[in-house]
Amino acid sequence: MGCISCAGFVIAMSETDAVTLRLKEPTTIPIEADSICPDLFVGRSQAGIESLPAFYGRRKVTLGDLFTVEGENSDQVIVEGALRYVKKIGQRMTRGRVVVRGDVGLHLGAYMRGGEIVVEGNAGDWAGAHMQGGRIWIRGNAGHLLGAAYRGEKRGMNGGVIIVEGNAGREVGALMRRGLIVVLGDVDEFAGVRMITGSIFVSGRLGARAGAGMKRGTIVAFADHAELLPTFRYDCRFQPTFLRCYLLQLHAWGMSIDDDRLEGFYRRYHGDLTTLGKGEILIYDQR
Amino acid sequence: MPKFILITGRTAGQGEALPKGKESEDYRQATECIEMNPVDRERLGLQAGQRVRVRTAFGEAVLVLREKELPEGMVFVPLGPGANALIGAETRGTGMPDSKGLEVEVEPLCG
Amino acid sequence: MIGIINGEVYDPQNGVNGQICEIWVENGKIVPPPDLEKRGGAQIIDASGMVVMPGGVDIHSHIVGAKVNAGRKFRPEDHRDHVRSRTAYTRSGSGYTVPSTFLTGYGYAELGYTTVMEAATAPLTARHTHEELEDTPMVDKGVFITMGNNHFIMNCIRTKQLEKARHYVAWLLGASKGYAIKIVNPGGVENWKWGRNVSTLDDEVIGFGVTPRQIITALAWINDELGLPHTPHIHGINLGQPGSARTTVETIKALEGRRAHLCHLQFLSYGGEPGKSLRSGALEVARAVNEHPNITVDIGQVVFGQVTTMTSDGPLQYRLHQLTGQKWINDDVEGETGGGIVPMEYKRRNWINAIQWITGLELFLLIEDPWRVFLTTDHPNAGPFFCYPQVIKLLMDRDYRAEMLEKVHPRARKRTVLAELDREYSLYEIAIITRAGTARALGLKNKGHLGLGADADIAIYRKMDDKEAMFARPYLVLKDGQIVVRDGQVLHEYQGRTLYVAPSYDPGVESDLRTHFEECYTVSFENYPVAPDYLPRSEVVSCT
Amino acid sequence: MWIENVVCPFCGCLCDDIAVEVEDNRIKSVKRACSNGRSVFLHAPTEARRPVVDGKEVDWPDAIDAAARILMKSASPLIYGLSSTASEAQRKAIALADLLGASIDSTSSICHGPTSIGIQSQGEPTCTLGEVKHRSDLVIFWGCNPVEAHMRHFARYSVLARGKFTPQGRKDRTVVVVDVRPTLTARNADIFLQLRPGSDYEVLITLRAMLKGARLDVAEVGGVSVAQLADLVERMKRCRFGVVFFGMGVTQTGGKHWSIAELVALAAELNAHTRFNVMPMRGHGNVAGADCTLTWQTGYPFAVNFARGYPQYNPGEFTAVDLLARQEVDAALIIASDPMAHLPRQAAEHLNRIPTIVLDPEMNLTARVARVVLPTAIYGISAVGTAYRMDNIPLPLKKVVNSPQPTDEQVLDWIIERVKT
Repeated sequence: MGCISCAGFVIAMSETDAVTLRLKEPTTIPIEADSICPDLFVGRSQAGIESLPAFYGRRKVTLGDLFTVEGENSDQVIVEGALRYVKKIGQRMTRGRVVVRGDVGLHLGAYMRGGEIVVEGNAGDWAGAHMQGGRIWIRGNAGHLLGAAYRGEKRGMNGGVIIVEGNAGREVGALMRRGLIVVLGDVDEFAGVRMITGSIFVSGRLGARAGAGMKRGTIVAFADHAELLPTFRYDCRFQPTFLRCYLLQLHAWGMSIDDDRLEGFYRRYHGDLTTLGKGEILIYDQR
Repeated sequence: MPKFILITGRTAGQGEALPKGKESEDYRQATECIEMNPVDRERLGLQAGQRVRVRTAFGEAVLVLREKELPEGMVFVPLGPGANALIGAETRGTGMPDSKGLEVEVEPLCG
Repeated sequence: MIGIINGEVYDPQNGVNGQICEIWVENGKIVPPPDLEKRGGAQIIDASGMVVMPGGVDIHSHIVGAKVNAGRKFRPEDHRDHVRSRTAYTRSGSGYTVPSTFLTGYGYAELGYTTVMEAATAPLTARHTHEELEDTPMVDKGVFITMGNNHFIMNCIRTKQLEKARHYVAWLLGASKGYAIKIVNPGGVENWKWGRNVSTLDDEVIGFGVTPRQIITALAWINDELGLPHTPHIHGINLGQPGSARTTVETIKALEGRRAHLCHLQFLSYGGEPGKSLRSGALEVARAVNEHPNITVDIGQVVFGQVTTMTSDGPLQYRLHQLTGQKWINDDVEGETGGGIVPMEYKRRNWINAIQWITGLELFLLIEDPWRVFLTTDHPNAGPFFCYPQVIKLLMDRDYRAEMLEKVHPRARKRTVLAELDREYSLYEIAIITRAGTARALGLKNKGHLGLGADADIAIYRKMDDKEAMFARPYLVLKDGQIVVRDGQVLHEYQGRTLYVAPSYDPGVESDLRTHFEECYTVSFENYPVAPDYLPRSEVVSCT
Repeated sequence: MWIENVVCPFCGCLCDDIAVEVEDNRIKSVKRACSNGRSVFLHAPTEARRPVVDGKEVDWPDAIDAAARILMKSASPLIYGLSSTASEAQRKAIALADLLGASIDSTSSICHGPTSIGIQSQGEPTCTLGEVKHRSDLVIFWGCNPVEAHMRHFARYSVLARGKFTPQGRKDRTVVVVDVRPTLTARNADIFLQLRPGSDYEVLITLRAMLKGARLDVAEVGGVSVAQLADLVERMKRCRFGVVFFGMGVTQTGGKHWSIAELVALAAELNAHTRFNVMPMRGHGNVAGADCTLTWQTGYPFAVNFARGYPQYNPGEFTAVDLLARQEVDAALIIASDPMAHLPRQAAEHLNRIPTIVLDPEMNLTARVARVVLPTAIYGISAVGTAYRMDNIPLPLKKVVNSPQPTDEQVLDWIIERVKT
């Protein structure tokens, strides 16, 4: 199981201290803005932040070219505007907090090691890819490959917590090594594919092929039905005590998890039998 | 409205017509068609050679119905503009759209 | 005209050992010092405090072709964090152990290397190799052609038609625009196509009734008969197995005095018993090499870190896949050869990896004649080529070596003589094992030296105590007399030549070949040879 | 005049035994080619065509100038296609993408892109087609239909081919077809497993679990009984040399690259029992070459972006369908492909909104909407070049007739020169 106690502690953000970036012009040209990272904003003046590099399509520009910047020298960051085509916000961040007001583009918080990202809208694909620590909280929907590994890599997310209040796409937590992903809505197919260890909780519909090729780790479906691969076998029906700890923590973070789920019974399946078979899928059992 | 599973793919006719040009009559004939098994066809009251409207969540196309040995509940459309009107552009992080296995509706073309 | 003055020159081929002398260059060649009048117009490079050597010549590296490219394709994780941006003069690219072609060319030049030999290409895919070589700038290059599991050759050996095999080999080298005969696990790769291997020189190749010994001796004979500039380039049997040292010594004996080059010898110099504990067999192998002046070797020194193992030795790669659980590519090539690729990491604290590291260094230090032992990492099998400076430091600096030995797994240190080997390579010897010796072994008369008429491929290094730093960043590199690298950075792209051989053969063999192609191949005889237009710049190296 | 040993550039089989009869610079007849190949040779356009800019015929320098201007003005250009051109031109296209900082993708992304992703996670035990011809006694076609798409595959390489260790051809082999419908290929099978659409992944992972001896709780998977699957596993283990050819039936349905990874894992694990290989059935004549050239120049087989000055790779991000459907590109250069005919309409429509340049021998649907049309010669018919067969064997494409058109390689060179100045 992943450790959640160290993962997220919400620090109320004082907005007066924060650096606020507002995208000047909506665009569908992809913007790579990995320089929107709290680590880089600390110790920088407003002009210093404005001169950080970014890419507008193939053109090398500065953050100041694309965003109006207010504030300086802070690891508290607010990003506003039509950000669906802005990629890599918070990539490799280790500290501070990024609040995205609206939808955001691909690779949000990839390789992140600490701090927190809150997205008030939807996030694009690959959010939290190869994440190692910290917390990503997405109020809307997440895209595909949430907390996943990039193509060809042996392991993906290696720590931290991702919470999605809406739905998430395909291959959530692919090749996950450690950490926790909670999706309150539905997830598409291949959640936890080839996961090594770690935990994925899904409140809505758990898509097909969950846990395909998983070695160890835990996938929990709070809905009382899930379609499993033939390479998982039924073990027992039980009340997992560890789950209580997790759910209480989620409660503490302000998430509403039904009490039935806290106290209830789960059917346990183990797999994937093509590999170690030490992974488990728990499906809430209403009976 | 009964739903079918749509499979798209290459056919010999489509391959042979390709070099004749996308605007050739051969290419149009080879690609703007939909194959269905006789049981389904009769159930829908359709005739081979008839034009039908085919609809998915992503788009629709008007195609000529042909009879073919296929599992019940499955229709086949050769690769081409017709098939492309029916499949979506979402690739779910793979680059590859779901070109096979979509749900489709087939109805006779009125008028 | 360029004059390099005041430099400390190491030109072992011409016996120059650190003397301060002038090197003059014109029209891509080394020329005599000009008269005073002409000197005035020349560009003078003041190499005071610097070491001047011929450009490096790598005798064994996997840089291009189907296998290398498959390795690139299936390892995006190798490339993601290892990128090079385009400049106004150079191309971009990516890759660490399996870099893209442009990066490979730049990377070699930036170490002072000006000639590189691609160590294994199946003739059926030679066209691909040459396409990649065209996109591999900066260096001169050549290709070794795998023949140790070739159906036509094995059939000739069984039916005792060695003359026919000789004509075929000559035709094949010309058709594939190859430079040398490569033998990889003779017979073993063919047997792998039935899921088997060979483990002794006298095992039978299934379906062909020949043995590894016959294949090696026949090709060594053919090599001599054709007077090829290089020797047969042999990757023996039992590579990577405990006990391979014994097979290697047997292979040396089986050659009966014929010239041969044994490549990445480290992988073939393990003691112990098959299936049991591994230990270094360097003493035994080095002794045999020392006693056989007909043999040259390169080491394939292990460098700790990430690698991509890739060889034509299909069964070996399958075994590595099973041992490591890593992803695996296999690629069997009809009628000719096979191959496999497995990513790996050599770790200091892994005792087997540590023994491999020790074995290589022991061979370097125990083989006495530097003209017969060469520096390679069998790139990218034992380490990436850009780690050569690190290996040079290990050879030149015994304190550093001792320090590194302390860091490896203690179990590996137990049964090794490495700690007792005090030998330190001199700059003169380094010049031999990285350029003069390799050029001589390859039969490249215009390379590896700075005598009159040699190709003006020159590397100038700032003399430093830290030999790794010194060799990692040359002050200047000249290719064909043009300055192409300054301070370890490529200045502009330069297209080197492809070196190949075109030995004569009896055209009568072609009628047999037509039949052979109809029976054996899925491509026609006419579409098999690589036309000269695939080589934008080339040089035919003559046979003796 | 008959020209022998011509390589047919149509599909990934690259049959190199074609004979073409040429008279007065026209192809009169074709021998040994399949109906697709014959059609390619007989319908090759030979008439001279001028470039078109904004609907008007112009001279080449003006057309190159127009193309270069579009690309230089663009903030986010896409270069796409590449599968029906020679590797020489592919290399130039990549050089141009590098120079511009463009995205570059080939039609691989909508055929065997998932195969590349699967290989990147699992590897690929494979071989050349001659190995199949000489050794295979178990040939499995999974989600592919060579009888219609690779018509001479059976005869030259797989089912019927007689080889050194398979002297009786068809009699020496067991042929299995796995598909969702009874294709013409399935009619030639000894065993046909008809799957429920979209269940390839389940069937593959079940086969692998059974190979491992795992006990399963199910009686059927994907519409196939466990007994049938057990029989297939036994045949796979017992054969002497097995091969799975797979096609878009696997790459385009649910599991996509994970299905490929499962297939590869299955084949790899079978090597503990016998020899087993897999091979993707590549469609277009040189689509395999597009993977090869992109890989050696950039490190990645498709879906490459140079915006930051170095190659980045990510299918789903830099693949043509995604870039177009999300409207992330503002200019496109299409080389030897017809995305208006072959991409989902929602993606292709974007080509209508942005300035598009087409390099193609044919007047295709994309050329109809293009701002600049650059008509080129056809590799393998009116231009020499190199193409890679589905097993990555490189073959020389011949020029059998003369064409007044320049080659893709030449045109790309002109554009590069113009962009540089």
